[in-house]
Amino acid sequence: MNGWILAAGIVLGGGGAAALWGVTTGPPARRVIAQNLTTSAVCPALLLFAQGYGRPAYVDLALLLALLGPVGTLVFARLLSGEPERERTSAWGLTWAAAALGAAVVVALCVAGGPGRAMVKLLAIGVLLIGGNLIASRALAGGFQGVRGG
Amino acid sequence: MGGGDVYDAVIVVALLLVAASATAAVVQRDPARQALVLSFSGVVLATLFTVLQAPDVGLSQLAVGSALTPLLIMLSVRKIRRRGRSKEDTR
Amino acid sequence: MNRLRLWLLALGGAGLAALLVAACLDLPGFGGRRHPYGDRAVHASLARHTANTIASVNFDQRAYDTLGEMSILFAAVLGCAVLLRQARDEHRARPRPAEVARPVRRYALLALPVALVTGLYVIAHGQLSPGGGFQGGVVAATALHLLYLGADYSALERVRPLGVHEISDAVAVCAYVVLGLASVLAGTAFLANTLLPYGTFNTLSSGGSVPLLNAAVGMEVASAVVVLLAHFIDQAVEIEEEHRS
Amino acid sequence: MTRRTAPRAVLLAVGELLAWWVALALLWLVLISTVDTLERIVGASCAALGALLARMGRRAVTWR
Repeated sequence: MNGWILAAGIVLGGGGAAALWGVTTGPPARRVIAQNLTTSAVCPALLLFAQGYGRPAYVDLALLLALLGPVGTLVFARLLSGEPERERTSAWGLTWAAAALGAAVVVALCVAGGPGRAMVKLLAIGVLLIGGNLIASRALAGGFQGVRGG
Repeated sequence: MGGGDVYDAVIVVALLLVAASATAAVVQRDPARQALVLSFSGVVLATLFTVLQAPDVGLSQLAVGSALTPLLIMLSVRKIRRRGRSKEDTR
Repeated sequence: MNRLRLWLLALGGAGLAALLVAACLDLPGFGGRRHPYGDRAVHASLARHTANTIASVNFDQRAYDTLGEMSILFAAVLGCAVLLRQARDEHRARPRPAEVARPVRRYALLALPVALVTGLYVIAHGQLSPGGGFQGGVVAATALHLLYLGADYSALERVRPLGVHEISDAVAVCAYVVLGLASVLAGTAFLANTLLPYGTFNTLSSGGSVPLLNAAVGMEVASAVVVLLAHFIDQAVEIEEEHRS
Repeated sequence: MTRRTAPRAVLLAVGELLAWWVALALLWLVLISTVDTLERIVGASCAALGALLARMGRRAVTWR
């Protein structure tokens, strides 16, 4: 009974379903927030898979997602800002919850993995993930005032 | 849930998510919102590849689907919207 | 008329479904033990000290197909460049510089070098861990465009000279072909991995010509994506049509 | 002795490049699994490239 794979499945299933519901329904501003939360839900799942399958090479996937996920959200925040209605629904509660999930998973994996370069890599991915998501939600909450020319 | 079932259960979860997000992408008509759903389905597809032990393909999907595809789609949407707006001004 | 098309689609779909079901019935079991191609590919990859079998298949056993893939990307970007060029009745309007929140700009300036180094890491370790020229090239190209997201398009244009990227795109494709010709000159087959020593397993210099081909493809994909995005952003942000009054 | 080639400006520029280079070289060391001389050489050159781009990016954004 591989606990890591089970945890990864729960995080993937729960986070993925919630993000899918968020991306497909509701006002555009909230959809972009759901897209932002997809990164902070799936990246810990990928880290757990890397630990569960016993293949440290899979950590590169989580590294790439932690790096490019927020970039994708910045693309939407920048180029979607042409929407007519401008109410700013910034779900800071959800963002902090997602950041906490990422931090918890990274800490658990560091404890399981033990000290060493792999742990530093995990911490780097954690910093990239949480920092990127906070910046992306900051951008969504009005980071691009009046970007007409682009 | 036996020991080996977890690996299959995770594959089923990933498959369901990919199927649901792909359907949502097809159903969605507005290109800007479709780009959002496409970005989500790209990430979930990369997870499915990882679960099926194909990390190289998953890495390609992540590299292209997370930032490049949304950028291309949104730039095209902006170009069409700008042309539309300039047409209304001149009329 | 629409109804006829729907019927045609239904007919074609039904035929396709029937064939698919028939084909799936005698597929080997999912996750079985017998993989004739897999065993041979892994054996050839390990014989040439390439840790990542996919990289060995991509750049060693089927390097000729990768030459095709690379020229497809090259032709696609060439097509986009021709289609999206500035027409006679269009003029370039310099967009107003955008105001971006300070933390977002700082993040973009911070993530820019990190993403570039990560992209180069993915290219360099193509034959060791998952990754390779294609994936790393896209990451490196996306890194450059953090400047457009973090600041505005004029900042990106200052950092990214378009001519250099077009030339490096062509140079990379030629480098790939020249590497192939090198083995022809040495008397073996085109793109055969017999020239360079295979090095010790699981190190950066292992795999003979695989890392070199990886680097050539990485450079080609990075500059091709930069050129592609340059033409898309030009059209979306700068080029405007003359207003026919 | 224009503003850009004053010794202080050159020192600042070299300092910034060096700081970025050290940070990115450390990042490279963290990313790779086995460390040997060739990895260090490739890592050092990639970190130098990254440092150059970081500086060009900062100057491109702040130059108005």
